[in-house]
This record gives sequence, C-alpha cells and structure tokens, in this order.
Amino acid sequence: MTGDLVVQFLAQGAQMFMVLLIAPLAVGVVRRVKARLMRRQGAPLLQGYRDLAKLLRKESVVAENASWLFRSAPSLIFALTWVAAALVPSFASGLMFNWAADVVALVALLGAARALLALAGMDVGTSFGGIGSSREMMIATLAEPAMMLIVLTLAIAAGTTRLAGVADFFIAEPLAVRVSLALSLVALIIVALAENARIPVDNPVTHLELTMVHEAMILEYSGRHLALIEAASYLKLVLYLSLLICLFAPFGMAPANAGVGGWAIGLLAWSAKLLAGAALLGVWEVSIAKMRVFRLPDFVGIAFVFGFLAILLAFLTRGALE
Amino acid sequence: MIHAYQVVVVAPYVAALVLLVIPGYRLGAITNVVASALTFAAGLWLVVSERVVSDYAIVDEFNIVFIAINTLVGFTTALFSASYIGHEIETGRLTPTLLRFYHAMFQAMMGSMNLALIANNIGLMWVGLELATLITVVMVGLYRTPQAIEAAWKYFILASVGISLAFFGTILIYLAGQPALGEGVPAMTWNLLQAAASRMDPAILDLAFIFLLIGYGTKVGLAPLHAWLPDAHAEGPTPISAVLSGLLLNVALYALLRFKMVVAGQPAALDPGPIMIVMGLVSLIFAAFMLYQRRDIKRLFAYSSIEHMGLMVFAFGMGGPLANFAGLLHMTMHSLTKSGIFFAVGHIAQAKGSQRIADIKGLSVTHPRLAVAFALAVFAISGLPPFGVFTSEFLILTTTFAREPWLALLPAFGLLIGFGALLMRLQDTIFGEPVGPAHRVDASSVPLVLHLLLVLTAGIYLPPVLVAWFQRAAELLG
Amino acid sequence: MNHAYEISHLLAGVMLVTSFALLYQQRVAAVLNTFAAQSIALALAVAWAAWSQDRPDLFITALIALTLKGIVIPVALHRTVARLGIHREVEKVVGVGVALMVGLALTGLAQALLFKVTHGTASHAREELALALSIILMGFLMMIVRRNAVTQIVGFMSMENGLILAATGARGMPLVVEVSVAFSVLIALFVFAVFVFRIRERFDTIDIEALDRMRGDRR
Amino acid sequence: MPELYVSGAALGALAVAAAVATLVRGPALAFVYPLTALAAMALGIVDLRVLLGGGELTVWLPIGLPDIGLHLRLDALSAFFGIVINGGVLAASVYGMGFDRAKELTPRVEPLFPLFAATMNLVLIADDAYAFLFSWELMSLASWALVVARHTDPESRRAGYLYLIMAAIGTSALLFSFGGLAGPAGGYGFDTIRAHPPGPLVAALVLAAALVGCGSKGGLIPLHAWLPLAHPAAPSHVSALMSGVMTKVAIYGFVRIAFDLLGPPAWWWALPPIVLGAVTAVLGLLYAVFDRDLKRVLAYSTIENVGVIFVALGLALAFRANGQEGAAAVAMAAALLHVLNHSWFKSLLFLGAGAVLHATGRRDLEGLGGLIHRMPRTAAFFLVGALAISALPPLNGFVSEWLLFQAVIAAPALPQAALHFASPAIGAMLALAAALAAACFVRVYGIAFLGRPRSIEAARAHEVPMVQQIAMGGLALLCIAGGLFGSVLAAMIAPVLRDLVGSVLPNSGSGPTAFSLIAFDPERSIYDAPVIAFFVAIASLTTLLVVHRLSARRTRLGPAWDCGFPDPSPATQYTASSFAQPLRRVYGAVVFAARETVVMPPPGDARPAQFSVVLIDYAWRVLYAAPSRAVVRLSERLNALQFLSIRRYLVLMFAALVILLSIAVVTI
Repeated sequence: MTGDLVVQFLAQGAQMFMVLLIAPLAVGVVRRVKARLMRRQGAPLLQGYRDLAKLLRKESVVAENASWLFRSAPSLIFALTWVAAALVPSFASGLMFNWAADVVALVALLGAARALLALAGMDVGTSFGGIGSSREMMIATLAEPAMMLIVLTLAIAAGTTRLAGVADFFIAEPLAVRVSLALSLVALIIVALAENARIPVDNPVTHLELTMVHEAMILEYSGRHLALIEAASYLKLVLYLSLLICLFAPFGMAPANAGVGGWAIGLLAWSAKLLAGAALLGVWEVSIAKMRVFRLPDFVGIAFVFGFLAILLAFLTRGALE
Repeated sequence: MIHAYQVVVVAPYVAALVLLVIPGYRLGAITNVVASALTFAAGLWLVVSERVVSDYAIVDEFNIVFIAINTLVGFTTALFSASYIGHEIETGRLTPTLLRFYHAMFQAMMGSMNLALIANNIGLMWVGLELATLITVVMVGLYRTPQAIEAAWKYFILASVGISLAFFGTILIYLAGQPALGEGVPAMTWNLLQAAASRMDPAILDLAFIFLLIGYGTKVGLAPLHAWLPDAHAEGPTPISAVLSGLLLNVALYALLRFKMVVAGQPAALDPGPIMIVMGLVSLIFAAFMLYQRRDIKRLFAYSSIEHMGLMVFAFGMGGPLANFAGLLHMTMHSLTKSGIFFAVGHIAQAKGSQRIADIKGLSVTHPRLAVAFALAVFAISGLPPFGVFTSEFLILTTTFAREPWLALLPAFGLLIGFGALLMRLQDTIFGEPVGPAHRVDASSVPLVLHLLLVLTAGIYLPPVLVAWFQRAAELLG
Repeated sequence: MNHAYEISHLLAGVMLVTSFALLYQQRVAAVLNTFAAQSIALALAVAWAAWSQDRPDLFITALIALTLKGIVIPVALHRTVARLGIHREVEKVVGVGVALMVGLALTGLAQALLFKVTHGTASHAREELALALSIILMGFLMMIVRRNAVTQIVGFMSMENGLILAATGARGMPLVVEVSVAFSVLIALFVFAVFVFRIRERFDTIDIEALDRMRGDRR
Repeated sequence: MPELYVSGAALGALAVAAAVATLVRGPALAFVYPLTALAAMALGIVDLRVLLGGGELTVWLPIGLPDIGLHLRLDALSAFFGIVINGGVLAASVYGMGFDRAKELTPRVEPLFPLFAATMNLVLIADDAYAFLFSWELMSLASWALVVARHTDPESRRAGYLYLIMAAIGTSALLFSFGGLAGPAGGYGFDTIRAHPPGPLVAALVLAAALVGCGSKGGLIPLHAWLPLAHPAAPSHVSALMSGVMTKVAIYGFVRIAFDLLGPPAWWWALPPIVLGAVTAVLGLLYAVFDRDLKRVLAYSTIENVGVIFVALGLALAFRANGQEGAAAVAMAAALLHVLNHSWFKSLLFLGAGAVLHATGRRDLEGLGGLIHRMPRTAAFFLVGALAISALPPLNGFVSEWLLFQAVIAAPALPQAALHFASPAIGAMLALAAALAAACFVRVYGIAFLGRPRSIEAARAHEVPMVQQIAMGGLALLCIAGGLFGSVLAAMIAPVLRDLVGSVLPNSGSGPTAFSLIAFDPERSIYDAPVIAFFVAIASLTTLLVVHRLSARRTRLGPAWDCGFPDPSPATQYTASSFAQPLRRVYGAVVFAARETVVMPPPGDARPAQFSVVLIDYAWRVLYAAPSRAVVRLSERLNALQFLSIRRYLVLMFAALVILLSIAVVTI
C-alpha cells in the first residue's frame, strides 16, 4: 500500500516535472514553425532551454527604486504558474492530487500570478510598466467572464468542476453535447490566446511601445528574474495547451488505476498532442496580424458570445436528454 | 372641601388678577412661576385623586393626561419665561407695564385652557377654548411691531370665524342631543352625550361634526385653515410660541376628539375617519414642503407643528386601538418636545441676537451644550430614537402599513420630506464656522433638559398607568 | 302652538332676505342700513322666541341685538365711513350677479343638508335651522367677496346674527345669552381694532389688503 | 448563565464609556479605545461560545413597547454576525489606541465611537421589531454624527446630510416591512411573527421593503449614492467600521427577515436580490476603478462586495424555495463567509488608507506613490488586503468566491427557466466583477504604494505607530489564516446554515485531507487551500534553491530604463487616471458615457496640452438630483401660500367648509 502511495506520489511529481521539462520545447516548436513558414531558418528547437540558461547566468540589473516586491515577484509568479500547470491532468487523470485541480481554483491561481506580475510592472515607476499592467488587467477583465462561461458549460455537461472528473467524463462518453462543446472550444482557444499574450492579442516578440502588453510589464527585468518570468510564460502556454487537450482531446489519457505502463502511453500521447498543438499555434500566428489594443474587446467578445451560446445549447440538449 | 380640579381651573384666574396689580416685573415673574407651580401641584394631585364627573366638570382617563401635561408645560414655560423675559426688557422690546400685562394674560390663558380641558359641558369648553384663543391673540401682538400686529390681526380674524363655526357645531350637537336627553344642560354634557350617541339623529351629527372640524380645526392648525399659525408663532414672545404649539393646539384637538367620540357612538352617522385622514395628510405633506423655504427659525418649527398635528389627525382618522393609542402618545410627546424646541430656540435667539436662520451658524463651536440639546430636540421631533416620538411614529406607520399598505406611503413620504428640511436647517445652524455675535445665554436650561428627559424616558419606558389611560381613551375613540 | 313656529320662521325668512340684500347692495351706507334691518329682525325673532319659549333671559339677547347691532355699531360705522371717505362703491371681488347665484346655491345646500333631519325636536326647528345656516354661510360669503374692512365686519356680524338665530331656535339651550354677549364683545374688538390701526396710523387705509403687506418670512 | 452577565456588562461598559466621554475633554478621551476594545473582545467571546456551544441567550425586559416589552435574543445567526461586528470593532479600537493624545482626539468622535459599537450589537440581539428599529436608527444616528465630525468641511456636511436622509428612507422601508410582518394586531415580537407568517401578497411587499431598507444601508445600487460620500468622510477607523462592519448589519437585517421571519420562500423572491446584486457588483467596481480618491475607491468596492453577498443570498433563496437544501447551504455559506472575509480585509484596507492619510495627509491617488519604501509594514499589510479582496488564492477572499461560483454552477439545475437562464449571466457578471476587482486593486496598490512619490508629502511619509501596525497586522493574519483554513470557518457556521436553510456543507472529514473545503460532495468540487499553498511553497522553495545554486548571484543597481531621457520626473509615471484609461475606453463609454477630450497646442506654443475626462453618473442624475430639484421647486410653488391676503385665507376656509358640506350632502 505504502509502495503504491509512493508510486502515486512519484507520478504526481513526474507530472510536475514533465510540464516544466516540455515547456521550452513547446515554445521552441512554435517559434520554429513560425520561422519556417516565414521562409526563415529559425532558431533550433532547443533554443528555449538555452535562453533560460543564458539568462540565469547573467547578472540581473535592478532599478534603484525597486522594492522587495520587484525582486520576490518572479519566483512567486513562476511557482504559481508551475503549480497551476502541474495540476492540469496531462498524461493520467487519476493522479494522487487530481482532486486539487479545480477549474475555478486553477483560473484563480493564474489570476494571482497575473496580479503579481502587473504589480511588479508598476514597481519601478516607469510608464512602460504602467502601460503593460493596465492593458494586461483590462484584457483579463475581458477574458475571465468568457472563461467562467466555459467552466459553466463543462460543469453542466460533466457535473463537476474537477478537471480530472471532466476528463473522465469525456473519455467515458466522447459524443456528449457536441455542438456546445465545439463552441466552447473556440471560446477557450480565444481565451488562451489572450491569456498567453499571443497574436492577435499581443505580440511576444515586439518591443514597440504602442503595442506592447506583456513585454512592457517585464521591461525592467533582467538576468535570473527575467529567466523565471520567461519560464513562467512558457509554462502558461503548456498549461493552456494541456487544458485544451484534457478537455477536448482526452483520448489516450491513462485512467486513474493505470499502472506505470498506462502512464507511459498516456505520456507519449500527451506530449505528441501538446507539440502538435504548439505547431498549430505557430501556423495560426503567421496567418494572422496583431490587432490594435482597443480592437481586443471585439475579439475576446467573440469568446464571450460563443461561451454564452454554448451554455444555452447545453441547456437545450440537456432538456432534450431529460 | 374643595377638589383638585377646582384649584386647577380657579388658581390661574386668581393669579391673573393678582398679577395685574403686582408692580415690578421680577416679582411678577416669580409670582407667575409660583402660581404655575401651584397649578402643576394641583394637577398632580388631580392625577392621584379619584376621577370626577359632575354637571360641569369631568376628569377621566382621556383628559387626565392632557391636564397633567398642560399644568406641567405651563409650569416649565413659566420657569423659562421668568429667566427669559427679563432679556426682552433689557433689549427694550417690552416695557414693564406690558410685562405685567403679559404675566396676567399668561395665567388667564392657562386657566382658560384648563377650563376647556376639564369642562364637562360643550358650551363651557367652547367658552374656555375661545377665551384662550383671544388671549393668545393679544399676546401675539405684544411686541407691537408691524409684523406682530399683522400676525395678531390675521390670527384674530381667522380665529373669530373659526369660533363662530365651532359655536354653530355646538348648537347642532345640542339639537342632536336634545331629543334623547331633554332640554337644558344635560344635552350639552359630555358623558351623557357620549352615552346617548346611539339615539341621536345621524344627519345632525354629521353636520355638527363638519362645522366642529372646520371651527376647531382652525385652532388645531390643519391646512388649509392653518394660515394664522406660523405668523402667530414667529411674531409672539417665545414662551407664548411654546405654549401655543405645546398646549393650545392640543386642547383644540382634544375638543375635536371628544366630538369624534360622540359621533363614533352613532354607527349610522358619516364616518369621520376618511375626512380626518385626508385633512391630516394634506396638512402633513403641505407643511413638510413649506419647511424648505423658511428663513425664520420659529416659523420653521411652527410649520413642523402643523405637520405633526396632521400626523395625529391622520392617526385618529385611521382609528382602531393601535392607531388611536399612537395618536394620543404622539399628542403627548409632541407637546413636550415642541415646547422644548421653542425653549431651545429662545436660547439660540438670545445667543445670536436673531431668529433668522441665516444669522445662526456654527453653534456647536460657540455654544456646544446648547447645540447638542438643540440637535437632540430636533432629532426627537423628527421621530428618531431614543425619543418618544419614535415610538408613536413607529406604531402609526407600522399599523397603517399592516392595514392599508399603499396608504402608509403618504405619511412616510411627508415625514421624510419634513425630516429633509429639518436636518438641513439643523446642520446649517449647528455646524460650520460660526458667524455673527455669540452672546452669553442667561435663560435657564432646566425646562429644556427636563422636557428632553421626559421624552427620552417615554421612548424607552412607558409607565403602565399611562398606557392604561391611553388604551381606555383609544377604545372610546373607536 | 303651531303659529309660534310660523312667526319665528317668518322673521327668520326676513333675515335671509336681508342677507341677500346685503350681497346685493352696492354702497357702504346702504350695506350698513340693510345690516341694521337684519339686526332688528333678529331682535324681533329672539324676542318672539323669548316669549314663546317663555325664557325671559333671551330678552337680554334681543335687547343687545337691537341696541348694539341695530343702532350703535351701524351708526359708528357710518361715522367711520364718512370720516374715511369710503362711502362710494364697495370694491367687490365678484359681480353682484355671481354673488347672488352663489348665495342661492348655499341656501339650497343648507336646505338639502337639513332635509335629512327626521326626528326629535330638531325636526320642528329644522326649517329655522336651515335658514340660520344659510344666513351664516352667506355672511361668510360676504366676508370673502367684499374687499373693504367695513363690509367684511358687516359680513362677520351677519354670520353671527345667524348664529344667535340658531341658538335661540334650539329650545332650552343654555348659555345663549352669555354667548351673545361674548360675540358682541368680539365685534366690539373688531371695530375697535380697525380704529386702533387707524389712530396709530400704522396703516393709512383700512383696506385689509393693506393690513397684510408685510407678511413675514420674506427674503 | 455567565455569558448573559458578561455581554450585559460589556454593553453597559460601552454605554458608560460614551457617557463619560461626553464629559471629559482632551487627552483623557483616550480611555475610550482600550475600554471599547475590551468590551468588543468580551462580546466576541460570548458570541463565539454561543455559536460553537449551540443554544441561545434570551432576555426579556419590561421596557420598550407596552404589552410587548423588550425582547433580546442571541441565536446562532446573531452570534455569527456578532463575531463579525466585534472583530471589526476590536481592530478599529486597537487602531484608535495609536492616536496622538494631544492632537487626534476630539469630543466629536470619541464619545460616539463606543455608542456606535453598542448600537450595532443591539441590532443583532434585538428580538422584536421595536428594539430592532430602535437600535438600527440609533446606529444610523451615531454614525451620522461620526461622519460630520469634520463639520467645517462642507463636503462632509453634505455627505452626512445625504447619509441620514437615505438612512431615514431605509428605516421607513423597514418600518413597513415589520408592519407587514406584525400585522394589524401589532404582534411585534419576532416569535409572534414566526408563529404567523404573512400571506403571499404581504410577503412580497415585506420583501420589497426589506430589500429597500437593508439595501439602502448596505449600498445596493441604485440606493448607494450616499455610501461613497459618507464612509470616506468619517475618520478612517470609523470608515473601517462603517464599510467593513455596518454594511454587514444591513445584510443581517435582510437575512433575518427573508430567511427567518418571512417563512418558506417562493422561488421568485430570489430574482430581485440576484439581479440587483449582480448589477451592484459590476457597477460598484466600475465606479471604483475610475475614482481617484483612495478611501472612496474602497467605499465603492464595499458596494461591490455587498452586491456579491446579495447574489449569494438570492441563490440561497432560490435553492431553498426548490427544496435543494444542499445547494442552498453552499450559497448561504458563500454569503456568510464573504460577510466575514469582507469585514476583515475591508477593515484592513480602510485602516491602511487611514495610515496613508495620517502619514501623507492626502487621499487622492495622484498625490501618492512609493510608500512601500517609506512605510514598509503598512505596505505589506495593505498588499495582503488588496490581494484578498481581489479574490486571489490562497487568501480568504477566494474561499467565499469559490463557494459562490460553485453555487452559480449549480443554478442551471433549478427548474424555473428564469433562474437557470439567468445563471450564465450571473456567472459572467461575477467573473467580470472579480477581474475588475483585481484590476482596481492592482491600480490602487501600484499607484499608492509602488513607483515613485508623486508629492512632497508622499516623499516625506513615515510609518504609523506600532499599535496601529498591530491592528492592521492582526487583520492581515486573519485574511491569510481564513484563506488557508476556510473549511474550519465553514464548519463553524454550520449551526447558522442549519437554522437558515436546513442543511450544511459536507464536513471536510469526507474529503481527501482534513482541511479541504467541499461543495456538494467530494466527487464534485473540492478546494483545498493548504495543499495548494503547500505546493506553491514547495515550488517556490525549489525555485529559489535552484536559482540560488545555478544562477549568477550578482545583482547590480542601476537607473530604470528611461528611453534616453535622463532622470525623468515622477510626473512621467503612469497616473491613476492613465491606468484606468483602457478600462474607461472599454466599459466607461458604455456605462458612464465617458468622453475624453485632448487639447493639443500647436507646435511652438508653450501652453501645456490639456486632457480631460467626463463621466456621467446616471444613477445620481435620475434618482438623486432630479427628485431633490423637484422637492425644491414644489416647495417654492407652495410657498406662495405663505403670502396670501387674509381674505384669500378666508376663501380657503370657506372652500373647505363648502366642500365638506357637499360631501355630507352626497354621502349621507
């Protein structure tokens, strides 16, 4: 029994380190795909790891009037994002602490990380930080209601807010309430783009003041602090990708009682799906242009509308089922 | 063996005669206080001694309270006036001769009101009430300024017409009672009329009640018969304003209620309830709106008296044990509180040398104690706890809502409008940077404190004996 | 003793007619004369009541009515009017025609009100009561349709005539005499007040509009 | 029964303190705060014992209304709210102990402080309508006097005026609702009322009146306008009481009436509180986000939280009406825990604002900045409060927020179409409110405490006395503990839930760990703060360890990146208004018809560019400005009646007479 417990614990730990391990690779895939589609050579797939290592080695320059909040924020942000990412069921649904992965709590954890980042952005007192933080929070106010609607749809369908439970439900009956799920899939993708500061919401590679959001917030960071923040953003990408996977493409995920073997298969399936998702993101990003900041409400508004439709349809289908 | 009620009626008249001959206003003031104290003692004696029903006098659960209040407020007012009126001589607004006259008239007025309260005969009550009215007319004109004389003249004319109408109503009541009770005095005797009400002619009763409502309503100050009231309060000496608002209005309403008891005894007669409700609401809401444009602080509270009289008439119009009880309680609380407010206003007028609201600012800086007392008094009259008016308004509004939810909105609306105005004026006067002169106040603050304490006690605890009287009277009121 | 009622009704009717005449009159002097006539009629009515109800005390009332209101006050007012030089047209608020119409309506109202009275002594007295009521109402009407003080006083006094009539009509009502005296005092005060204001020259005319120029609480 | 004497003694002590404080002057007034703190502690302990030990305290005194007397009763519900109240009072009085005896004590504040505390306690234990409204109105009066303490400032006079008027309106509404409950017979005792619940129509009227009465005190939009004026106008520790605690008394009133006295609910009772609450939640924060006065922002956010609580209460009503006790318990737990949590972090934030005000003398955000350097402890505590009120885990704000979302998620299971089609809208609005709250408090904290000082005062700010730091620190600690052990709190309020909705949350024993908060059943939803916090801790520790090992430890201090303009002035920072600009563009245009106008002088013109923003508050325009104008106009019209001639007054009299006579003719 205790041995089993240990194994379970290790599995949970494994998930925690898997996400950390795969995150830079996923980002690398995105960049690589984009580069290739732009007819560029592009950085090697492992560039993400190199960047982190380089940043960690560099000394970090901190503004004179920065406070303790500025210094301590990065590690907290990283930790919060990491935990959140590690809670999303990746290769197996029934892990030891799966019950802790409540959708609402997950969203809130990311919210906490975001708030800290925004605060850190304002600490030094330059207008860049202000631009970034204010816009980030504005985007959040647009994204969160949509996210809530998605959660509501899933909860109506699966009757639980535990991600593992939802995943189990979709593994069990993959054909449930399809239309509304399709709608909320679109909604979730849009939310994910907004949350991860991807095109068209934000451009992760730009440094043009007028358009920056995420980059503006972290402009003052350098060295190890920057490394942690970058890592956190990588993790966030992984989180959303595996969230999409576990909700809408759970096939291959190992059930609760699967042994090490089942887990291995689940792991392979998950990594494959994750990288595929990353590649798709790359394709998407080269095929669309960045939007003006104040066009965003319209764009994220689509997510809201779809989320709402999804729920109404869910009501109808449920009414049909009853 | 003389009885307390005789003292209550006669003593003031005697005192009035004495005061006419006493020279020197200080001595006169002291005599005035002593006489009022005597009357008050007699009133208390009356409370504890057994009830009376004779041909011409009646003392029952209904009027005992008002006699007590009357003598008490008469006493406190005399006390206040003794410490206040000297100032009027110093400022030269009054001459010693006028002051002697003032003291005598004060006692005569108290005596007439006691007479009206104790009389068991509708004619006698009429006489007493009208006597009191005419005396107050003279008192209002006491300062002989154009405004004062104009106020007195207005009061005089309106009151005289009211007197005539009330007298016609009285005649009609007699005619109604005559068949049942035979000719002469019995047909004008309260307790007999009340008993025989069911055998009276409803048509005449209705007619009578309408004339009495208009006639005595003029003295109660119901809109649209109120016109004399604000000016009379504003232009007369402050103690007289206190007595007017605190007592005379009550006595007039008391008369009206006596007649309502008789009419209520005859089921076939027209129900006075709706009429009283309408008139009460009109007065309440009208007065509430009038409060906003006032610039003279005494006129302000005169209108607030109209407002509260309207509320009482509304309550009695609603009828039923609870509403009647509340109405009686409100009468008592209002007369105590309002006279207290006029005492405070007198202090303020002395402190700032003016009764224009615009000249009064920042009292809480210059006269903190006075400001606190004034604020408490205003909150008391606005029906805020812990004061007795809150109790009565609580009962009135809750029971009205329980019976006629939509009707309850109107009195609440009126009270809120009125509170808005009073609070605005209160804040203007006690807050802000003080302006203008800040004299020392030499008028005694004992009466004000006493009244506030009484009202406060009533808000927290009503003595069972009082409650018993009110409940008895409430069921008589139907 | 039915004719007792008829005679008193007759006298009351005369009074009512005089009330209408009061409303009709154009000039102050004529108003005063008419009023004097009404008071004399009242005096007769009261005297008759005193005799028929054998209540001698009512004779006092009759006497007061005759002397004070029948003679003294009218004469006094005549003097005043002459002194003030206002014996020309009385300024009215509404035309005579309208006033008379309203007067008729009020009389009708009074009749309708007392028509309901069915039983008891009141029913005998009810016509008289109706007449008294209409006299009172028309006195009141006169107070509000005329602008000058003398005519208003006259209006009030005819109101009070109606009251005395009603009081005497109510058989055996106590205090009537006292009340009539009280009222006479009241009227005396009225007239006196006007004189006072005149003498003190606070108001250069006794037009009541002028009495209340300085209503309180102006800015 | 010792509790009885203890609480009696405590209340008596408060009364005595108030009385004595009216007599003494100057430094002697300082005795008020320790005494109040002791009394609040005693009362809180009694409440705690009653809540945990079960049972109830009842007292009957032969005063108050004749034949009814004064009923006092301390049951589980009152006890819970009593804990909320007295916790806030305790914190505020400890904070008050730090006042400068020479300068900061005034006879306009100290005598009323204990009175205010006592009246709030009285409202909770009142067990008949008279006692309830008596203490309720007394509470308003005491707080009014505290609001106008700075009486020379016309703004606070205006605030006090509006406040007391709205309080009076609310009280008359409550008068109505109790009148309906008591019935014509006048059964004002709560036990009598429970014995005879009113009929459906009366019940509807009572509920509406209660919503107006309690909503106006709690700041439910559109009855809110007084709140952002009055709460900030008072001294800060009183603002903490008014915002953090007195609004809870209003909520208590609504719960008492709607869940206890009014009998079994009908489903549609839920709609008004839910709709009003949701609107209030969103609008309240939009007001807050655009406001530039630190204390007013906090007041507006109070409005938002009250809205959230009302949504939860409405859901609880809906579930209870449909016999879904389990869900009702979740919603009710959300409401009650949010009451508790909000009282903690809002008091903390107001005390922090008070500290800022004391240290800098300014309330306008545009004049603050960089305080985290000058007053580090206050900054830390304020940060905890800000994160907690933004409903971020692992702090306490999120516990109630989580439960509330669980309740919303259960709402689609309700049979009534109106309710389950409303549920997504409610959920979205709540989520929006949460996100806006985060934005609002990032703004407040970032502008006030971070960045560089925007004024001399801010640059010269100093840390507040130790006692005041203790007060704030204690509340901050509570916010953290309440966040970690929300399940314990949920277990504590079980008796209240049982009384109100007849069911409780599943006890955390059935969950995976001892401290997991469970909605419905473990299979459905679990929030386990300690475990998540443990993970975060582990993660950050490992991170620190790894970074410490691997990375270069060198850190160089340098100037902030200035785009090539050397030493930019603090004015170049983002201001509160500029931070709000994106939100203003997105939401302000819709809700407040916000308009921005920029005046650019032509090149070569030395005049500065002008930027101005116009927001229109429609609620104020329609519901406050217009009626007051109407009253004034009408009073001016009627005032003509003061100046008529005597003859015209006689005409009025005559008309009244003739009309009544004609009525008599037609009716008899």
